[in-house]
Amino acid sequence: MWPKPSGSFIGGGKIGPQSPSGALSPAVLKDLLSTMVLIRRFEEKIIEVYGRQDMKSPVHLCIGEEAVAAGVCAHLRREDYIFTNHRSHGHCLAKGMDPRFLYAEFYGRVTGCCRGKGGSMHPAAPELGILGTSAIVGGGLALAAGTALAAQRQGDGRVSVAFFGDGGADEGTFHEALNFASLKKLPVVFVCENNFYATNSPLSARQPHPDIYKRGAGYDIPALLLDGNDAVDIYPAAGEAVARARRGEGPTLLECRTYRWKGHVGPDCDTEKGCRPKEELLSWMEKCPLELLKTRLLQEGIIDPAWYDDLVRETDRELDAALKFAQESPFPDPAEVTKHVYFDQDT
Amino acid sequence: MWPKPSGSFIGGGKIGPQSPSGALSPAVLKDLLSTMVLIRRFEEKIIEVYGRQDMKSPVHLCIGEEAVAAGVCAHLRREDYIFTNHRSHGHCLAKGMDPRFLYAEFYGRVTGCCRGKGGSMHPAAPELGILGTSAIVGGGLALAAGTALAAQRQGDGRVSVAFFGDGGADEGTFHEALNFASLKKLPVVFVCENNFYATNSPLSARQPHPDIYKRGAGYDIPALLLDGNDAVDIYPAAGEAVARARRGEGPTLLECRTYRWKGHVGPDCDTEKGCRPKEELLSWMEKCPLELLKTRLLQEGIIDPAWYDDLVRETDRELDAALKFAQESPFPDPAEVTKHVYFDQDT
Amino acid sequence: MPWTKVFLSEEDLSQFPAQEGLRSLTFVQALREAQEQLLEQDPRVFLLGEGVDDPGGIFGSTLGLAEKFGSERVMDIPIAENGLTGVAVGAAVAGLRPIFVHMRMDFLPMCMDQIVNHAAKWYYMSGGAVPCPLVIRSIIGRGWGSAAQHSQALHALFLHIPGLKLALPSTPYDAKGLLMAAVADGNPVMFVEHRWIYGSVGYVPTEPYTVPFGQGVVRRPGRDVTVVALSQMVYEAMKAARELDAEGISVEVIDPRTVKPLDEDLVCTSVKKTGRLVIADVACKTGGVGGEIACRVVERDEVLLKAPLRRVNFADAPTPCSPVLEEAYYPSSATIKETIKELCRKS
Amino acid sequence: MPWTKVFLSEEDLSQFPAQEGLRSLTFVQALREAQEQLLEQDPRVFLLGEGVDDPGGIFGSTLGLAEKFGSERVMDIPIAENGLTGVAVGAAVAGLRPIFVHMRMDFLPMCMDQIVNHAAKWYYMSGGAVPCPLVIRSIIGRGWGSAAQHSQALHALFLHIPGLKLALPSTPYDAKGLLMAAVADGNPVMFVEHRWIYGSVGYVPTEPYTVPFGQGVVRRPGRDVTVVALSQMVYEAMKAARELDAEGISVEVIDPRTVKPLDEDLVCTSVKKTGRLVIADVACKTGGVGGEIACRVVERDEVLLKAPLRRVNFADAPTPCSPVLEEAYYPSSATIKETIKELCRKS
Ligand SMILES: Cc1ncc(C[n+]2csc(CCOP(=O)(O)OP(=O)(O)O)c2C)c(N)n1
Ligand SMILES: Cc1ncc(C[n+]2csc(CCOP(=O)(O)OP(=O)(O)O)c2C)c(N)n1
Ligand SMILES: [Mg+2]
Ligand SMILES: [Mg+2]
Repeated sequence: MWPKPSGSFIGGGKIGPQSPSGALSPAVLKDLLSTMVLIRRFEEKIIEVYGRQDMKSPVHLCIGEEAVAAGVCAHLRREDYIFTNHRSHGHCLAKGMDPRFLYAEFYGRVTGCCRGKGGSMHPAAPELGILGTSAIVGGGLALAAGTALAAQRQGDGRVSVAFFGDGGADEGTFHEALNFASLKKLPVVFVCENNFYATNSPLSARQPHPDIYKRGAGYDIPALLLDGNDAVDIYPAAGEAVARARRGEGPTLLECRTYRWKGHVGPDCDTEKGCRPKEELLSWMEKCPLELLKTRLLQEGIIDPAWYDDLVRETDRELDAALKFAQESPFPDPAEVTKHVYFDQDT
Repeated sequence: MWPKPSGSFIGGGKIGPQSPSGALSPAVLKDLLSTMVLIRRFEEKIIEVYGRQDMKSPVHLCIGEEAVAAGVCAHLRREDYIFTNHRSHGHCLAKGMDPRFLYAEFYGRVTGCCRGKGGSMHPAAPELGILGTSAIVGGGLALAAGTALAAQRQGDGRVSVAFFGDGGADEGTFHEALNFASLKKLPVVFVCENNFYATNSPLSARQPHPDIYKRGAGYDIPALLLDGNDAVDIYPAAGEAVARARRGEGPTLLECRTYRWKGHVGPDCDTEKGCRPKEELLSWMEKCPLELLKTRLLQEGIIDPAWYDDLVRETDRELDAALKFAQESPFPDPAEVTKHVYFDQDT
Repeated sequence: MPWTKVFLSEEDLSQFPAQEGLRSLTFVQALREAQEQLLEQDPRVFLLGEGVDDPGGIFGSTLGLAEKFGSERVMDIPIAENGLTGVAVGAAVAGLRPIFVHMRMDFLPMCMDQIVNHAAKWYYMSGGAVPCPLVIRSIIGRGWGSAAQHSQALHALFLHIPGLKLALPSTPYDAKGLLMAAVADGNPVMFVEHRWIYGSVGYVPTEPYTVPFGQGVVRRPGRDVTVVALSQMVYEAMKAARELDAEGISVEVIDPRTVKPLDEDLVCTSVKKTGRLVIADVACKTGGVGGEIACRVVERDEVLLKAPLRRVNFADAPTPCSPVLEEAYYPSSATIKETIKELCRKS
Repeated sequence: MPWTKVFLSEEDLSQFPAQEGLRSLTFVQALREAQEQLLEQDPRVFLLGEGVDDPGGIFGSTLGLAEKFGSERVMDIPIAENGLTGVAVGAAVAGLRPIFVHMRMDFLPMCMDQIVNHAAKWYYMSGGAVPCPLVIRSIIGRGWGSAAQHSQALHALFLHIPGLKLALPSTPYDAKGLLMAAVADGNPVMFVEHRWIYGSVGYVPTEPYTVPFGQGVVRRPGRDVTVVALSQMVYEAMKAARELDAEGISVEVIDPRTVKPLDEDLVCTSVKKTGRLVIADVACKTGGVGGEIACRVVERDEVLLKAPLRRVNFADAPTPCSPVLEEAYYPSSATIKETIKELCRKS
């Protein structure tokens, strides 16, 4: 493997220097932590129930990567667009999705965000700018360029964000989307969650070097390398990237180095299966994004342990209610299997 | 449009400095000129006959771009692989193809290099390492990586060259092929003939900047910007690129800036049709690659006018004979239309 | 109704009793007018494609539109079919109405991922939350020796993909009406145009109008044989029918206009009357759309076919270049005529 | 012949009179053994695909091969399907024998360009000069709620492309024999495997052997109805047939094994006997391979069908996630049984 990701700040173009953590307001820091706790607990509850084999949707957990979704989405307006991928939970929650409609979707219920048709890989919430989700690797980059084009045309000031993995950067659509976005100066932010693996395939087996952000220069796209486990590293950089987009200055590429704790898919850890070296996982777990931020806020006196306990308790209460809602929701009518194949004006 | 291409030597990686023109032996310089004259006259004869409407294959002429094919192929062995594209004539001739089999192919005769099945866009001459030709933009880059992989496996020391246009660099396969070639350190040279247009679409309408070679850095691929009209600029750089490949040091990207004199397809000039500014064409015609080299060799006393006249006369004699051969060759049996759809062991 | 009439020639048209206020246009003029009116009446509509703004104007079908509506709404694009289709999908799900233009259907395999995995499934995956109103125009029909990669008709591939609609207009009236219907439809529509009939003439209303999907037309009533003909084959079938009249064979020519949805009843009613079915398509036979049309007939409880089925198609081979082989490759009115006579001799 | 027998269960197998030296393997073991022997006996053969070397070993089908033959001959690749297919095509035309493995057929739309425009046409375009011996394994059949982008069967798309062959093995014996035949064939072969029958058992010879393309098998003789079943549907058809025996309906089950080439005579001979035809495929109905099989029957001069045709397929919709909708989406032995009974009631 390559040297551990550094938060060092090398870009393919100019972009305002990163704010020091101190520059973030307590409110912002607390929101970031709350979002990350929501994502973490949301997925831990999936792990709890998954063994019952009644949540019949493949789940790609993002535990260990929560800081990216939180740090980026914190800057987005309700109407801004995001395209997530197969590993969708964190991005959807950070964008404001109601956990009830996600859980219900994973349970295949008609109350789910896609009426049970999409499952965990294809969440949609148009009212939140989540127009749907592609689980085709790299699929979302071009789609985000497309919504950005629409926003540019309509002058509605919306920003589009594409979340994709290091695997997504393997695909030709990465090249085609970045080239077009730069050509048209589209209001889009490309957020690469580089967790060094695509399923069990290490980045070193797929790309000649680990520095995905370096590809930005070829397109005249400012690119940043960020510590994907440190929300305080991500937040200001993402803020500037989103601001650039809103100012009409074009796309930005953010490479966030992070690591997935669970297997590619499902609730289990995969190091036993020999998919990844155990030490590698452990070394990354030491820099848990939640712990990192929580400790910092405790040290800086922005929160106290009680606040955090309340946060977790509140979050759990909400999530338990959401799970209950999902589990008690009805399944779709089997006849719906052939519904929604074609959009019909008249209905 | 962007500033005129300069031969300046900026690379995405290290590669030995370009030899001064003087460093090229008279023999080499004469060979380069002969190849370029062959290509030029080969296509000028197509223009002469095309009006008769019996050469029923679309022809993409490379007049004005001859230096690239000549400068690169001069370094290739008979068994080295090249993948050309829809604009194939120059590359095939420079690699050593017999004009008879090209003309015959364009005339749809059974004596053609593809028995009349391929036409001008799909020439093949396996014995010369031309395993076939794709006219799908960007198609050849991945194929060249594939033959390079085969050569690497078989340890036969063969080098593969992919010729593609600035339009080819638009395609995702550019990204996928360069990434893979660098990852595996494949013996391949990517030669981009940047003539600033894809059909009638200017590069400025397709890419954010004209510096295609700058994309190399993102893949750790040494990349060079070359004056595509100056064989003396191309030859040593191509030599080093081919040598690197043969030494097992991996791929090189060469961006050769040049210009096509004729329309995208067919024998006519397209400036009247308003496809490109006339002045632009004229300014490029002033730096005609043939004139450039011819004048230099005359000035340096390497050739005299008589030598050049003989060269042209000899070339014309060969090409006229080739045309005659093609025109007098039989058409394939109509029954061949369903032949060669499937390879059959037993035949 | 003049609208449903097929005119085989200018004279043919002039012989038709001219009616008040009936205007005749060519197929390509009708396409151009449809797009012009769509661009005028709906700000969400825009065209994108390689060369949509160039002097040729996609064989004339977009001529002058860039000048009139600007390069934003008639947008030339990089040669990156999959990525740009993704951009179009993104724009469509964000509320725009893109019309993607491909000069050749051969380039659609480049963007199958975005068409098949994204556009076609978007509305369904999102549980009916987000439609994808994308129209993809693609042109079929060879030029001079276009050969294997520049002359394919691949509409059968899209017939198999749920979520896509498929239109193949044959007359100027349908070209305009179906294209306007396609854009209004709200689903991804594959709109397939045959170059050889771009010059065909017919009555076309000046005002905007739509031709409903799923309604075929009896182009010519007959008693003995039903010919279901698509696109350019409608003209070949009409010629054959006209000639066979003299020989006392009465041919009914049916033009489904859209293959998905398919006007199954129209076909079955005709076959019930004639007992004989010939399906003439502008593509290769094996695995083509003829198979589906045939199934709809033989799946009827009532036995309709009293004679063996016949399909008239291209040879099951890639397209050859040589004129001699092209001649053998493409079917014509003569092929249809022979097929019909052979059928009638049989039963 | 034990080779042609389908075993519905382990007991089923044990009940079969064991013969000397007959060894039973599962479908996936047979695939693995075929590849192991191919890699052993032919240095030109190599495997490439996303995750071919990972602990899961493509559902077990490549397990341990990377360890045994090294990462060069069992090569993990970047997630760049089109580019890597191009690499495989390049390697194939240069003389290697690549086997490209896709964990899901849904990813083939990514590489349609290289399959359809390159691999399929290469031999033809080159006038028979250069064959393209490429085998593409792709796996169909959903896992848990895999939904629209991870459960498609798209073999019908490839049936329509001249130059491609198409195999869908149903038994362990055929899995090994057809795969070895595919690699020996010398043409591009689409090899489609259904996950749900990976565990099916049957006799498989230890030594290498091939099963000829274009030879179907009567899996079960019958008088009343012919069921042409593909891949996993063979098992469903056998179950249905077994049950219908009790009800006095005699079903003949035919497994074509390869759809291109298709054993037309076997199908027609059977239908001539039974007069009834049901085609059971593992894909959507409209535009599927059933249409072609049906045409081959109704194109016969002699009228073979005495009852309406029936097709058993997935619903004509993208794949839903919810278990309730999946249940409604996929056909089973019950569907086939009902279809057959309905047919027999009719005529
Ligand atoms: C085009 C395509 N190829 C393969 C797959 C199978 N697949 C699903 S996720 C995945 C790995 C993606 O890795 P990455 O983009 O790094 O995201 P991560 O899972 O690491 O978050 C693969 C190969 C797919 N969904 N789409
Ligand atoms: C995938 C694909 N898209 C479009 C085309 C149509 N086409 C043929 S040549 C060409 C322009 C290619 O431009 P470039 O690569 O710069 O080569 P040049 O013609 O300038 O030498 C295009 C768009 C094609 N052949 N393949
Ligand atoms: Mg990853
Ligand atoms: Mg060019």
